[in-house]
Amino acid sequence: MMRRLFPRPELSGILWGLWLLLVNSVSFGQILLGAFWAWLIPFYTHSFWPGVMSLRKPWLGLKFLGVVMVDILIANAIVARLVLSNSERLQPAFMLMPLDVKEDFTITLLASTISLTPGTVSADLTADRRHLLIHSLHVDDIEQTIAQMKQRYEAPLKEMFEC
Amino acid sequence: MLNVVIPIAFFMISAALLLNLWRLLIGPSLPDRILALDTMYINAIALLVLYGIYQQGEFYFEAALLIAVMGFVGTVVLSKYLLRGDIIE
Amino acid sequence: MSLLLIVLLPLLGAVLPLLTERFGRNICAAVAVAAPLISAGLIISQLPAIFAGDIPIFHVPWLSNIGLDLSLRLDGLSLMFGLLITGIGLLVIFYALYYLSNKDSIGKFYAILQLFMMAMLGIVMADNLLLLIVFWELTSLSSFLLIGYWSYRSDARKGARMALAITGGGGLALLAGALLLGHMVGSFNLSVILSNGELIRDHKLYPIALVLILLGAFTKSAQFPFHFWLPHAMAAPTPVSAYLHSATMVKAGVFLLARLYPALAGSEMWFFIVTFVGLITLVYAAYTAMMKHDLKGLLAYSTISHLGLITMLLGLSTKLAATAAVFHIINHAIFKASLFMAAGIIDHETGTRDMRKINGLWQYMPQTALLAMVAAAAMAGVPLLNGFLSKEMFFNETLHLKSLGLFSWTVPVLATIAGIFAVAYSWRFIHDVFFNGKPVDLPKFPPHEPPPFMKAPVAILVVLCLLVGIMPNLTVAPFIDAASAAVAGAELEPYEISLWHGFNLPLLMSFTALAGGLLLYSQRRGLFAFYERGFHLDEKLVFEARVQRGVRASQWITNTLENGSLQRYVAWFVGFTLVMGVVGIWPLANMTGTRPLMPLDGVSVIAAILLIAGSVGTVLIHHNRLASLLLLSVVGLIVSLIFVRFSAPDLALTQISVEVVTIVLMMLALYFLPQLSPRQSGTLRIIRDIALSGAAGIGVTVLTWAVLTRPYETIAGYFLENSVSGGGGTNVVNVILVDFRGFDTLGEITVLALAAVGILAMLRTLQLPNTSDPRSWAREIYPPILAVLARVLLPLALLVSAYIFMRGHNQPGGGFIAGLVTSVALILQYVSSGLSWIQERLRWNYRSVAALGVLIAALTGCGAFIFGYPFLTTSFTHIHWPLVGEFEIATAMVFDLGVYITVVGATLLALAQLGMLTHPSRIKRKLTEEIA
Amino acid sequence: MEALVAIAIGVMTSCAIYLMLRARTFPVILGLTLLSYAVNLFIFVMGRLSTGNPAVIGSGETYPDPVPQALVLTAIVIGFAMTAFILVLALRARVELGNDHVDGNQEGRT
Amino acid sequence: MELFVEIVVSICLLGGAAFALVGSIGLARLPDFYMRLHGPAKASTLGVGGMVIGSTIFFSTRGNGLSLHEILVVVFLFITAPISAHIVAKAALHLQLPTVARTRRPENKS
Amino acid sequence: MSHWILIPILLPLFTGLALLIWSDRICVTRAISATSALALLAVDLLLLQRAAEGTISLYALGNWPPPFGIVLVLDRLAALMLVMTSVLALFVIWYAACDRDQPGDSLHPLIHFLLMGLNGAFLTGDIFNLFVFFEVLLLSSYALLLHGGGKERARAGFHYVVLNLAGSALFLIAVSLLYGVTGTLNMADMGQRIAQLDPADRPLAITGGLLLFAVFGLKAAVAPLYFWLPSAYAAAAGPVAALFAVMTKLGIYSMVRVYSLVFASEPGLLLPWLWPLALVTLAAGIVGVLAARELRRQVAYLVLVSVGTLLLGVAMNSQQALAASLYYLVHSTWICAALFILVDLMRQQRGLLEDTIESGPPLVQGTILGIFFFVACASVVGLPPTSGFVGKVNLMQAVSSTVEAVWVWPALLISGLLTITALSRSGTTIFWRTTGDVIAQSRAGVMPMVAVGGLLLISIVFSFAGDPVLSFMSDTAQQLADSTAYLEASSLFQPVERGDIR
Ligand code: NA
Ligand code: NA
Repeated sequence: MMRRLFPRPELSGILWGLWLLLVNSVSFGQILLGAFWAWLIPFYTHSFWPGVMSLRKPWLGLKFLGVVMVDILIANAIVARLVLSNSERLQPAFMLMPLDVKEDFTITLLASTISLTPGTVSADLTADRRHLLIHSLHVDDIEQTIAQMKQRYEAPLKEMFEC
Repeated sequence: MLNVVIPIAFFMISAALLLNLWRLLIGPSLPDRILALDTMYINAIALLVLYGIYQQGEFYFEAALLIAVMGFVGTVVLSKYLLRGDIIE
Repeated sequence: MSLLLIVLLPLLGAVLPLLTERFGRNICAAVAVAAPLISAGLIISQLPAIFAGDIPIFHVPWLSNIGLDLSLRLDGLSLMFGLLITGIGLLVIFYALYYLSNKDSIGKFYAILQLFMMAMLGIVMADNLLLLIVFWELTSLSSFLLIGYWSYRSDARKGARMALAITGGGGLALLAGALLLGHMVGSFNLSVILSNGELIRDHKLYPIALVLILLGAFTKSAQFPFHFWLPHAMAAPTPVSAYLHSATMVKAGVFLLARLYPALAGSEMWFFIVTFVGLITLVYAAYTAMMKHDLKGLLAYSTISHLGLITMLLGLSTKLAATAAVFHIINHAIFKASLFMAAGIIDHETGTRDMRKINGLWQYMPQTALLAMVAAAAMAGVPLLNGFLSKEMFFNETLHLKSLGLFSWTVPVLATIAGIFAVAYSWRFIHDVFFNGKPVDLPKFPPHEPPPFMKAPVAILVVLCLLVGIMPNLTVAPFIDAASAAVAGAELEPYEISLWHGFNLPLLMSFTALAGGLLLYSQRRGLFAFYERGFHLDEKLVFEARVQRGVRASQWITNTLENGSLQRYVAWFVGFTLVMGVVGIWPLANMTGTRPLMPLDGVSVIAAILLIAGSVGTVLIHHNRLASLLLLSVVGLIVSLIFVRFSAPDLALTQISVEVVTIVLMMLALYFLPQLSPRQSGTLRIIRDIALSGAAGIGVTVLTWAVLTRPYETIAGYFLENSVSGGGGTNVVNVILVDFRGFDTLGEITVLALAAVGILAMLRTLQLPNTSDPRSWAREIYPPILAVLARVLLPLALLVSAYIFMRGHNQPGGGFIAGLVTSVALILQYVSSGLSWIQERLRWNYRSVAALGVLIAALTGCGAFIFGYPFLTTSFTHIHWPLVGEFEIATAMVFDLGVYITVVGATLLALAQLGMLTHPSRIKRKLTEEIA
Repeated sequence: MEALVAIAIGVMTSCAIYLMLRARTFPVILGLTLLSYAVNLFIFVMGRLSTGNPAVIGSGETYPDPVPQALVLTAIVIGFAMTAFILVLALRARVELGNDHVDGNQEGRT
Repeated sequence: MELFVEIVVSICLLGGAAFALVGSIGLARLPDFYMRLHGPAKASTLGVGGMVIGSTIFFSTRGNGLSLHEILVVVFLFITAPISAHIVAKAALHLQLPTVARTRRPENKS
Repeated sequence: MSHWILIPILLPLFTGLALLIWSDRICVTRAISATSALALLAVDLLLLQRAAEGTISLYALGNWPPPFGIVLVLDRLAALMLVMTSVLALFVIWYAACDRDQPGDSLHPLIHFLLMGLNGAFLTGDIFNLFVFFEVLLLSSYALLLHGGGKERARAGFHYVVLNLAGSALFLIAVSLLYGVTGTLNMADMGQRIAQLDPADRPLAITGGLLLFAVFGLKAAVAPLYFWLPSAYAAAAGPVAALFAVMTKLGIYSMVRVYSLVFASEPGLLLPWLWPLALVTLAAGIVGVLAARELRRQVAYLVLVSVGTLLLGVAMNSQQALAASLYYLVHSTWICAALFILVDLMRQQRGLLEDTIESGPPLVQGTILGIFFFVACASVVGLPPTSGFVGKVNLMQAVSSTVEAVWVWPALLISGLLTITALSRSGTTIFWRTTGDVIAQSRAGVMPMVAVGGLLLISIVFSFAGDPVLSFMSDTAQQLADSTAYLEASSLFQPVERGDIR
């Protein structure tokens, strides 16, 4: 019964929070209204969410988020330097990263993280979903970069969602 | 202080927009142009936020939010067109 | 009332034959006879009154606003014509029964004939000039049908068309003339018009009116140079010729001259035009009649000639001439009808009308021959026959002509020459047909006498010829008196119709004509040879050729103007608009108004640069369609930024959302269109286009500047004041949309739903051609990373949508934008996960959804009815709930919900329907992949 | 500022009309879309230019004229409907006629 | 407004604007498509992020209470920007856009 | 306040929506559609009766008083146009229901939406609302034009749509320009404000008026803006073409309405233009009638001829001429519609030849169709006893006392003569110059015949019982010439008292 009324409790929670954020208010009325939407929208759209996974380890998630945010700042500083420097000296490369994560949702998170962080953009996913093609603006050692990304991003993601 | 900073920021964003336009006009490839347009959308958001501070009004949030949504959808659809031609199939 | 019956009975008679045709020809004819018989009886019943000088009048107001009343009169002239029309009509009905073959529909024939009869009676009895014209045109129309009765014959069709064009055209001229007359005297009532002759003749418009009316009369009566349609009308069945082209329709022209005689005659202009047109027609047609080998052709030209004679008499403008004209109208009708009927018998029995083949019929059909010979003698003007009497009156009148001074002698001479030819062609009709050796190659041989009933009408008419010719005073004199009184006034000059006036000049002319005619006929071979050497037009061919040339010229013009090029049409539109704009703005003295200007800032300049670059760039790279689409998006983006810049966040939100949906639509369509537009325009074309578009741009710039620099007073203050108190919302733009001008919005969402319906209708039946798609496409249909994100975004977007919807009344937002956001979120699902994926989850009939949205909005509007308020009157209330606080419930929100639903339904309908289109090669590949 | 706005609208109109005078359906539709942008701006500025606060009661002392804004919204929606319709029509015409000419060039070319 | 807040806001704005500009410079001057992709994907997004944080601070300290909803724009951008980059890159790969010669490639992928 | 005025807009709207939502069975669709059309006619007649008394009724939507809210205004002209349209619609729907509404299920709803747009345009007293209703009816007309699909419809449809979109853009420019100058949208109010405008600024308002002329001229198919018409009408399906007979008249209506109300203070605004344009339009129409190779195209050009004729009347700028024009407007609408339906019927009986003006097989029902064709042609040419004659005579009389008669009369008469020539050619070719055997299975039933016959009968009744009609037209023209009554009705209008619900 609860499951049918609230097919996606975590989604409902997020939506509730987002509503309050949107309306910039925590008045009782808005809390009530937010709750209404948080119930209504998942109720009608949960069938659109087949592949979305649940977060198993929230604390790990928070830690991961922190890491990524710091990395983003660093990434941008690096990119800024690279962009403004003499582009002749850049050493771009396509790298093929083998994937341990299996689910589309996790792969998506991984690909997004990689794109947001230092000098790399995930450009393609092979049809068998076993490799991610990554373009790097400037890289010296491809193998080492891949290994670093797997350890820094893929491992926690796998742990959070797929274990 | 802000009345110095804001014009400078305006100037920088404007310059960014002009650079986007430049890329959009010269291409050379369609993905380049799509990318330029996408960037233009993002810079437009920056411009709006800046304008909001400048005008001290909060009416620009929704526009910024929608530009973000629409810019994304536009980029996706354009890229899908290049990939598959038929964007809805 | 009986006057109305006289006219309308034949109309009834037009219907009955059609209904009774199935019961056999005889019954049909019997029924057909009834109406004219009663009409004739009714006319005769009025005889005593009319001979006593009364004029029965029937008057019912009809279209008084245009001066057209149902007024009928039965004066002497009407009486005479009425009897001719009904009497000869009866004989023709009788005759046609035996003339028309079983293959011809006799019911149809009688129907049209009686329709015509009604029209003819209407003409002669109308007491209102416009009513006369109504009937006049009806004769043109019904005669068109009669001439074209044998519609399978080319000459019948062409003859009918020509007759209609000439007489119909003349009718239009007559209409103009009649309107002028009415304008002069202030009434279309004939009694008024006829009694205002002097006023009319002195009016400055008289010459124009006269010419126009004469055009009508001359075309109808086949006067030179409009005579040529009549011989070609002989393609009609002979009963039609006998009726229309001798006794009635062609007489309508001279009737009109006689009818309007009191109003129009008496001027020099009348005299010269009418007399000379009549004279020329008389002589020319008599000469031509002689040369025709076709029996009916001879009779046709003879008819033209006699009409010329009557016309000329009316032109002479003396009272005696008018009397002679009236008399000759009767005589000609009688002998010519009988001659046509005789000719019809001959044609019927021999299968040809060519007098070179028809010879010596005396031996085969002596009774017919006798009848025809008497009638022909009457036509020639042989004494003791009716034609002689009126012709002699005519000769007499020509001698009294003094207006031409020294040249007055030419008229009687020409009249005599015409008389000679008349005798010659009459004699030819007798000699060439009934004697002159043996028949040559007759299609039907041997000919024999027709059934007695077919001869009877001829016989009756011939007897009339004799009766009138021998004892005119006992037969026609009262009718002539009455008729000429109606034409030329009651107090007639004393005259006497008698066989013998003693030896005088007219008698000499008559005998000169008789002797000369016989002499001329004896020299016919030389004459025919002379005629053949001359130049002859087949007027029918000339007419058709002219029409053809006109048609071809028209086709050339049309094809040149309307070359199917949208570019040209748009250019015309732009050009026209430019002219209008320039004409309007030119007198503006000060381009710049008094309003203080807003200072310029750097960001705005940059935005303008982007905007202009985007626009110009779209044009410059429009050959690369996708790229130009991208530049167009820049324009859209900047426009929405401009809206923000100048305090219109609602517009910005709408613009940016619409923009993306439009781009999606464009790409959906672009996939099936060529990707490139080849460069095709020539330099000149480009220069023209730049000039046009540049001018338009300058125009818009000037207008914008002129308005922006001027102050104005606006109704906006009312909206700002009443938005909160009356509309219940602080976002005035939204309150205008859903309340102050909610009706606009209702229309607008109707348009949106309609567009979707139209798109659905267009796409549902679209069959894509089965061609291969040469482009190479990625194999992966739904990139998984995109699909995941799109699914994650859906509830978020819906939340944003709800947010925008809820706040619309008080803050920027509203149902329309919310609907677009929802749509965009769903479009993203379509793009990333595919149609079938959505269809499994959303089983909506989008068309019904769109319609439902409009329905909700409209029903919300109707809700106000319950409380006695007009449509779309909104209501709102503030509710206090403990803890929750105060919140507002407004009907406008329900209206806005309708908008939202419409937008979602319509947008998704368009997109899903377009998306469903798939290149045929794709379906094939998909199938093979699934199998593999 | 007024001059800048006027010129920008003028240029947009020019470009739009130039595109509408092209020989193929797609550029014509681009032109129509561009024209509707220009027209929307034109309607909008007929309420004169104003900076600062939108026409939301309570957001400031003076407000811009909200009427043209409402008109523009209606015009945008109608323009959107029309664009969608004509796009599909262009598609339909292309399939039915085998080409996308609008210059009266009948058959033969694609 | 306190000077401290003003300084923080100024830094955010200038930093954000700088990043946005850098992203666009990258887009304009880097030699091949894949390299140009990096600017917008990261720098511009972060640029907007910086400015939005500045804006949030600015509006939250003006006495009308906390105003956090601008953050949503940033969140949204950060979610979508990598995907945009990804899908455009896919398109570029499909079209086989050229790279600068020195770009290294994995052996089994063209 | 009575809600009746609203019915001509709401009834078609609800009918259309209902047909869209519940569109399962075609016979139900037809029944609903026809019933609604009949009801609409009844309501319109009621409104006509009310308007004929001379009162001008206002209806304030949303209970907002003019000039702020949108008002519907029912005067004689509006009522006349409503009745004319609903009579036409009834016959068209009747004819469409004779299985001419296939394929698809959208013809009937679209017709009703078109009616909604037309009626809205006739009733509204607000110039922007006029634009909105124009769009409603235009979009319906686009979809209707394309009904049935095919090459010609696609080609003509695209041209029609693009030109009308350009027209709509111009409409917006003109309306917003007028707003920018006067600050109002209510037509009566706008007229008053223009009259009080500083003379220095007046050219701006006049420019708006002249730009509107281009818009209305495009809809009315005035030369040189008529190029869309022949192909569009010739390509449209039979019922659609018949319905479209009213479309050009809408342009004329709009001119009459806007220039008599909004630009009442500038009476000579259009005169220098109407004259020559009317003559050129007439000439273009005649040339087209002569040139046409298909009947439908010929009838389409006849529509153009009627536009030219009407404009001549409007250009005369006199009450009498306007009254005459109004009569002619109604007559020509109905008769052109009858011709389109008739030609559609004839086309079905001629096999592959369709409506080309060439010798072909005899028509199965040649006699009855021939009679109809004959009567219709007589009416369209202006021969008695049809309404065409009354219309033409009336028009000619209206100018008889002016100098312009020198132009108008010959134009009318020569156009009549040339039309006779052309139509007699096509009629004799199709009905008389026949070869081969009839196509027996193409026989039409009684119902479609009734549709044509009914319209023709109305044309004849319209002429025989024309006197009250002519008087009504005269009153209408008088009401239009003097806009004070309209303005008074507008200024004295009071919204419904607000009770406790607000
Ligand atoms: Na002979
Ligand atoms: Na598709």
